[in-house]
Amino acid sequence: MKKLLSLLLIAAMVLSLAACGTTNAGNNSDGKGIAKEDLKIGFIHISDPSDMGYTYNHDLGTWAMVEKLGLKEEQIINKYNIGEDEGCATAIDELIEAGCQIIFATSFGHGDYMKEAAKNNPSIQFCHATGDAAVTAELSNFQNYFTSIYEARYLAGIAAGMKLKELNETKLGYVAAFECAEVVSGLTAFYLGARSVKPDVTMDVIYTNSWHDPIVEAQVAQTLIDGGCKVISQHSDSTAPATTAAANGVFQVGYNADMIPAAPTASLISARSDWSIYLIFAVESILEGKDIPTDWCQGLSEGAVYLSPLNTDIAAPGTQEAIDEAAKKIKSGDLHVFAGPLKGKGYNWGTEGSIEVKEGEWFEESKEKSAPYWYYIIDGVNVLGK
Amino acid sequence: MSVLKNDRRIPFLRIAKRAEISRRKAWAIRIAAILLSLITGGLLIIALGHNPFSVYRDMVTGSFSTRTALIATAKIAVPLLGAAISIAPAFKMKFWNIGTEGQILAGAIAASYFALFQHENMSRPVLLLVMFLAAVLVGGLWALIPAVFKAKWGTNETLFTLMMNYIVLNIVTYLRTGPWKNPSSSGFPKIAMFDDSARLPNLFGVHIGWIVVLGLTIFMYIYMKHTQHGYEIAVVGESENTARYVGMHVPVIITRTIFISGAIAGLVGFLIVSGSSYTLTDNTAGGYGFTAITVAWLAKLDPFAMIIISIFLAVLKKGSNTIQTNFKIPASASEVLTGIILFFMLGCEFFINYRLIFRNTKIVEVQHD
Amino acid sequence: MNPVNAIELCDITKTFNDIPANNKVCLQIRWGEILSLLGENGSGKTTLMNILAGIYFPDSGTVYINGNEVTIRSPKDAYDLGIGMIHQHFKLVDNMTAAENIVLGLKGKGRLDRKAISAKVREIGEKYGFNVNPDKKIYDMSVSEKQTVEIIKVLYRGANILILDEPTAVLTAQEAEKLFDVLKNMRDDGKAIIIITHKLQEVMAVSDRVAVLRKGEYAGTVNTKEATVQSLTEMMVGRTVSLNIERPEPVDPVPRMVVKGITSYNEEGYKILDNVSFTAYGGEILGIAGISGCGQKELLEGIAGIYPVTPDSSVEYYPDDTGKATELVGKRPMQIRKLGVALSFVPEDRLGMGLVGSMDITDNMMLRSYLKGKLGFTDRNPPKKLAENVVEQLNVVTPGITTPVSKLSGGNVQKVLVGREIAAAPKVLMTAYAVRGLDINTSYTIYSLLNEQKKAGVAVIYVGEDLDVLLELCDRILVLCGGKVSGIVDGRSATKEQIGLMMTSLGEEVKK
Amino acid sequence: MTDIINFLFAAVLAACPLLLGTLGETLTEKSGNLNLGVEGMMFMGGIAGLAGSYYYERSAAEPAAWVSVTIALVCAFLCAALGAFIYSVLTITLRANQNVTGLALTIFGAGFGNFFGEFIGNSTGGYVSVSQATKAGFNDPLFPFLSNIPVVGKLLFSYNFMVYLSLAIAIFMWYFLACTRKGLNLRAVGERHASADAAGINVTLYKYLATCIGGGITGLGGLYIVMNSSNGVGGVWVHNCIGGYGWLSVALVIFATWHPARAILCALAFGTLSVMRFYFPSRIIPISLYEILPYLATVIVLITVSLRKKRENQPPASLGLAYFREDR
Repeated sequence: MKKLLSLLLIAAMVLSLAACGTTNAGNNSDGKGIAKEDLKIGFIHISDPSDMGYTYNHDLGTWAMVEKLGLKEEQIINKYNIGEDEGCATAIDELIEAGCQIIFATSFGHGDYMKEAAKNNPSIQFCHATGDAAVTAELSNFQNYFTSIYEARYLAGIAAGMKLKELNETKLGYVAAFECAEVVSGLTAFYLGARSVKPDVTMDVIYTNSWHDPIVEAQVAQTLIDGGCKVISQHSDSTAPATTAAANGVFQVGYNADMIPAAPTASLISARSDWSIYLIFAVESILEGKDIPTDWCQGLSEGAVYLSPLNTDIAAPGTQEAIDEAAKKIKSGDLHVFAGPLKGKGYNWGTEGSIEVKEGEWFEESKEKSAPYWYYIIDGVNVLGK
Repeated sequence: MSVLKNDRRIPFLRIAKRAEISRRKAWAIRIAAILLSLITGGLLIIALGHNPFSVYRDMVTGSFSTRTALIATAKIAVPLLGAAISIAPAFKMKFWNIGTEGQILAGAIAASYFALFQHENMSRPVLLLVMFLAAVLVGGLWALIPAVFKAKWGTNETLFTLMMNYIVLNIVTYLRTGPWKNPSSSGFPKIAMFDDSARLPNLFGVHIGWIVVLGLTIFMYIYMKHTQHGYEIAVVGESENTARYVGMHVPVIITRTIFISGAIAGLVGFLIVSGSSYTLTDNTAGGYGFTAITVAWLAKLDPFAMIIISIFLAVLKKGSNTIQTNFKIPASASEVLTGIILFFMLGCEFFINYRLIFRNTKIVEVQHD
Repeated sequence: MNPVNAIELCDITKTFNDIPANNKVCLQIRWGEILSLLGENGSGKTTLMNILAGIYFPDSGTVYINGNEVTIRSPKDAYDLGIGMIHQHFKLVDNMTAAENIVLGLKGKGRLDRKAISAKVREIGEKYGFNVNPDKKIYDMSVSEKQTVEIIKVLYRGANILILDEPTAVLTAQEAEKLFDVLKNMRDDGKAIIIITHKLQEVMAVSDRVAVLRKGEYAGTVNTKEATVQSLTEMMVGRTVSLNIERPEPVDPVPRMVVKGITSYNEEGYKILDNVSFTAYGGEILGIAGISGCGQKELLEGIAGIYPVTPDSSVEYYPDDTGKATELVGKRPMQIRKLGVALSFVPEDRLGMGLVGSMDITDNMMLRSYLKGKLGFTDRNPPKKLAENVVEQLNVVTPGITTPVSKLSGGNVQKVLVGREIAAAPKVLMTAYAVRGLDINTSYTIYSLLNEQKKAGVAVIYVGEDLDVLLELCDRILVLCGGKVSGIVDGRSATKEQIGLMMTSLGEEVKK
Repeated sequence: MTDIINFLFAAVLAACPLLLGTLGETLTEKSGNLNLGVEGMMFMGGIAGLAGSYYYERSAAEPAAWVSVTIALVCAFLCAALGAFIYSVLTITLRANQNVTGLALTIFGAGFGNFFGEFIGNSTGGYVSVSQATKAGFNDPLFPFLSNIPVVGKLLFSYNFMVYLSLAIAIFMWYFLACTRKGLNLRAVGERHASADAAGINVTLYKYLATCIGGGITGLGGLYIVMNSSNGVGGVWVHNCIGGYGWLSVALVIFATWHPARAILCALAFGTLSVMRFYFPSRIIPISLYEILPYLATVIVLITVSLRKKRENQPPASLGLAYFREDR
C-alpha cells in the first residue's frame, strides 16, 4: 500500500514536471520598458541589514531608490542571508518565480550563479555588485557595478594618518576579508591616504577569510591592537572591529556604515558608498527600456562614494580640512590615489604579479571595468599569517 | 517494628508495552501527529500575524504549482532521498552513522577534482563516469575509517562519524581558500564552476540524478530485503552474538556495509556538485546529511517510505522560501517547522509501541488501621 | 516479635504482552522466618518479587506490609517500606566503589562523607559476618563479593524484609554455605527473608517454609519440616512425576569428536577454560554438569568456533569411521560448516544467540542456510518449508510462520531453535540448558528429540543444571569445576552427591 | 611577554562559550542522555537572551544595565532549557531515539534562533542591538580594580563576569559530581539506569533535571556569543552566529573525557588553538587546516579511550539508551 502510494506520487511528480513544459517566468522581452506598477525588483544579500555594515548600507540605497522612483514596498523582494553557494542559485530562482524583472546581487561570490541565471533567463536583468565577470560573459542582461570606494578610503586614511600623527604612533591595522583585488585595492588606498599625512606609517593586515564573521573580525582586530596598532580599519561587514577598538581604547576607521553610534569613543569616520545612485539609474533604465551598461562605476565626483561625518570629539585637529582639500583635488583630477612612486607585488590569476608606478604617473583603478583590479601589496603594508 | 509509611496513591499514569497494534491504528496515530504539528506550526504563524491556511497553501503551491517550483523541490528532495538511502543499511545494522554529511562532501571533493582539473583530458561520458566512480570510492573510504575502528575496537561510531564531518568540511575550506581557489576570481576564495562537460544532463528539467536516486531506492529495497548481505546486516543489527553464532564475519560485515553507506553518500555528493551546484562549496552537503537521518528514521528504514518523507521535507524547505517572498516570513521558518514536525513524529512512535494505563482504571480504597 | 505477617500478597496479577506472568497470586511471609519461593523457571517467581521490589507494578491485587495496605510504585517506595531485593543480575554500578553503591540514592547530608560511610559499611559487615572492602571498585570484585555488596546495600537501608533471587546460582558451595549462615543470623534478628530458588536441596537446608508457584499461579505453602523433595516436586509441576526419562543403551558408540586440552581466556585475561579434554561418541548423550559460570558456555562456544581458544587446543571431528579427522580450532563457524562438519548447537541464550527475536520463523530458519541462494540473493522457499515442517512436527504454537519469534512463548521458541538445529542432520549436537524455563511437557518433548538423535547415531552433548535430569538422561557425565574437568562419571552408576561434590571440589576427594 | 599575555587573554575569552557548552553537555551526558542538540540549544539561548534584554530596554523607562543583563541570563537559560525539555520529553518519557531527536533539536533550534533573529530585526526596523550599558555589562572586567596589577592582573582579573561564571559552574559541577550524594546518584543514572532505579533513585527526575539544567548552561554559552564583543558578535543578532560552536562543544565533552574540571583545560586548549593563528601565524599549516585540529584531537581521544579501556575515562555506560523499568 505504502509502496504503491509512493510510486503514484513519483509518477505524479514526473508527469507534472513534464506537463509544465516550457512556461517561463519573466516577460520583458520586447525591450519597450515596463510599467512602473508592474515592476518587481529582487535583491540578493549575503547578510541582513542588522550587520550594520555592507548589507545595511546597500539596503539604504534600495529604500532611497524606492522613494525616489515612487515604488511600493511590495515591489521589492529582499533575500537576506544568501551564501555564496548553491543557496544563491535557489534564491535567484525564487526571485524569477516571483516575477522580478531585475535582480541585484551584492556579494562577489554570487557572481557565478548570476551568470548562470543570466544565461538561462535572457529576459531578466541581472546586476552584480563588486563582480568582474560581466565583461567576459558577453551577455546583454548581465552587468557589474561598483563604486570608486578607493577614493573615499583614501580620504578616510587621511583621518587615520592625522590621528596617528597626533598620537605620535606609526602603526595602522587592517581587518581584511579576503586576499582579493577588491580588498587589496581598498586597503592600499586607505594606507596611501594615511601615508600622505604621516609618511612613516606602516600597516598590518590580517585576513578573516569571510565577508561577514563578527567573531573572527573581533579576534583579528584584537590581535592587531595587541600587536601595537593604534588605528585600525576594515574591509569586513560588521561593527565588530569598531567595538573592539573602543574596548581597547584605540581608534577605528569604518566602512559602509557610520559606525560612530556603535563605538562613539573609537570610530573616527567611515568610507561609504551611496548605492542608490546606481540603483536609481539601473531601475530607471529598465523602466524606460534602455540598456544598462555592462560596467558601471562612479565615485566622489558623482556622489556615489562619500564620507560619513567626522567624529570631531576624537579626531585630530585639522583632519576635516585635510580631507576636504584632498577631496577637492581628487574631484578636480589633481590627485590620483594610486600615484607613483609605488612598488608592489601580489598574487592574482594564480600567478605573482608586480607593478611599479613611477613618480608622476598613476595607476587607473576601476576604469576598464567597475570592479577594482589593483591587487598589489606595497611596501609598508605587512600581511600577517597568510 | 518501625512504623511503615507509604503514600498510597497509585501512579496517575502508567505505561506498558503494547503486544500488537493494527496497521491502521498506527497510521492513524502518525497522521494525527502530523496534523498536531501543523496546528502547532499554525499557532506560531498566527502569533506572527499571518493566516496559517494561506501560508500553508502558499508553501504547497510554491513547491508544486510551476515548473521552476517543481524543479526546485525535486532538487532538494533528490539529495535528501539519496542520503537517507545511504543511511538505511548503517542504521539497520545499528551503526549510528551520523557522518553522512561528511561522506557526501568527501564524494563531492573527489568528483570535483576530476571536474576541475581533468575535464580537458576526457570526453564527457568518460569524465562523468570517472567522477561518479571517484565519488563513490572516496565516500566509501571516508566512511570506512570510523567503521574499522568500530569493528576492531568498538570505538563509539556516533561521535566518531560526527567529528569526521567537521574534518572534511575544513578540508573543503582548505581547498577552496588554497590549492583549488579559482585563479580567475580576482583572488576571491571560491572554487571555479565546472566545465559543461562535467555537468550532469537534465531530464524533465532536473538533473538525471533523480533517476539514479530512484534506482538506488529500488536497489536498496532489494538489497536489504532479498540479498544475503541484507540478511547479514539485519542479523548483525539485531544481535551480534547471533551473527557470530552462525559464523558471520561481523567486522567484515560492518566495514562492508559502512563502505556501501558511505559510497552512496559519496554518490549523492557527486550528484549535488555535478547536477545542481556545478561547483564545490562549504555548503555542498547543506545539512542534507543530517536531515536525511531524520528521514531514514521516520521512514523506519523503508526505502519507499523515504521517498514520501523526503518529498515532504523538500516541500517544507522549498515552501518556506516561497513564503519568505510572499509573506516576508524569514526563510528559517522551514527549520522551525521541520523541527516541530520531527518532534511530533518522533514522539508519536511511543504511542504506537506503548499503551497508557490511567489511575482511574482501578480504584483502591484507603484503609486505616 | 510482631505477631502479624511481614508481607501479605493478595490476588496479584501481572501480565506482559497479554501473557500473564502472575495470576491472582496470594502469599504470606512472617517476621523471623526464611521463606523459599520455589517454582520452575518461568513460573513467575521473579516477577512476583519484582512487584514487591517496586520494579513492576501489578495490574491488580493488594499488598500488605506489616498489616497495612500499601502501594509500591518504585524501588524507593519498597526501600521506604523496608523491602530490599538482591537481584539475580546484580544492580550495581561497575565503576563505583562498594561504599558508593551502598549509599546510592539515599538521603543524607549533601556532601558525601566517604569515611563515615565506609565505617558504617564495615560495622554492618562485622555484625553479620561479611568481609568487604568498602573502597574497592565493583569491577575489581568477584561474584560473591558483589553479592555481599548487594546484601549490605539492602541492610544499610535498614531493610527488614530481604528478597534474594537465586543467590546461590553463581556461588561455590562454601560461599553458599556462608551465605546461608548469614541469612540465618538475620532471621534470628527478626527479619523476614525470601529466597527464590529452584534447587530443592537448598530449600530443605535453609528455609522454614516453602511457597510454591506453578505457571504463574500460587500452588500453596508448606512447612519445610513436613515437606520432602518428592512432595515439593509434585507441587512445582502439578502432578506426580517420576523423572522417568527414557535412556536407551548406546548402540555401537564411535568417537565423533575428540576434544584435547581446550584452554581459553576471557576478556579480562582470566583463564576460563583450563585444559579440558573429552571424547564425544556417536550414539550416546554426554552430559556436562557444573555450577553455572564454570566454563560450560565457553566450552560449547569454543568448540563451535564462536569463543576464542588458545591455538594449542584441539577439537577433532570424525565424520565417519575411517579415522580421518577434521581440526576445528581456529576456524569460524562458517568455515567449519564449509568443511562439511555436521555440528549443530543449541545455545543457552535462545533469542540473543540462537535466533533473531524480531525476525519471523522463516527468516530464523534461514540463519543456517542463507548463503544457499543464488547470485547473492536469499532463497526463502526452503526455509519456509522447513519452518512449516518444524511448526507442524514439533507442535509449535504460533499464529503463523510470519510471526516474529520474540512473540512466541519460551517453549515454542526452543522448539523452533532445536527443530532448526536438528533439521541440519548433525553428527554432533550440542545443547546448552535445553529445557531451561520450559514446562514439563515441552521438556519431555526435548528429551525425546535428543534421544531420537542419539538413536540415530548422533553424538549429543547436553549441558544441564538439573542433576536429576542429567543422571536419568545421560550416558556419561562430565563435571566441570572452575573451567577444569573434575571428572567424567557414568550416568547409570553415579550419584547426585558424588557429582555435587565434584562440582565444587575439583573431584580431588573422589579420585582419592 | 605582553604578546603572550594578550594571547592567553584572547584564548580564555575564546574558550568561555565553549566551556559553557561543554559543561552543559557534560551534565546532560552524565545522566545518560546524548543530546546532540547543543547547537540548537545555544541558538535558542542566544536569541532569547538578546530578545529579553532588547525588549526590556525598549519597554522600560529607564533601563538599568544589571536588570538587562540578568534578564538576558535568565531568558537564555530558560529558553535553552526549554529546548532540552522538549528533548527530554521525547527521549525520556516517550523513548524516542536520542541521536535523531538531538539532530531534530539542532535543526529546530538553529531555525528558531535565525528565525526570531531575523524576525525581530524585521519587525523593529532592521537593527536589533542592546544598549551600550548592557554591552558593557557583558564585556567589562569583573574586577577592574585588580586588573591593573602587572601580568597577573590581566591574566587573572580582567575578564568579564561570564568567564568567572563559567569557571564557577565548572568547579561546582566537578564538586557536585565527585563529592555529593546527588552527584553520585546522577552518575549512577548515567552508568546504569536499572541499577540507579533499583537503588531507589528517581531516574526520570534526574534525567530531566540534568538534561534541562545542562541545556540551560549550554544556552548561556550561546548568550556569550551573542552578547560579548570579544569572541562574540557584541549584543546584536548575526545570522548563524553560533554555527559550529555546539558541535565543537560536543567534541570537547569527549576531549575532556566527561570531566567538568578537565573541561576547563580542554576548552582552553581549543580556545588557544582558535586564536593561535592570529597571534602566531604559521606559514606551514594553512588556516583551514588549523581548524581541523580540534576535531582531529577529539577523534584521537575517542580512539585512545576505546583502545585503553581505562574505566574512569569511558563515556557514561548508558549513554544514548532509553530506560523502561518494566523492560525484561
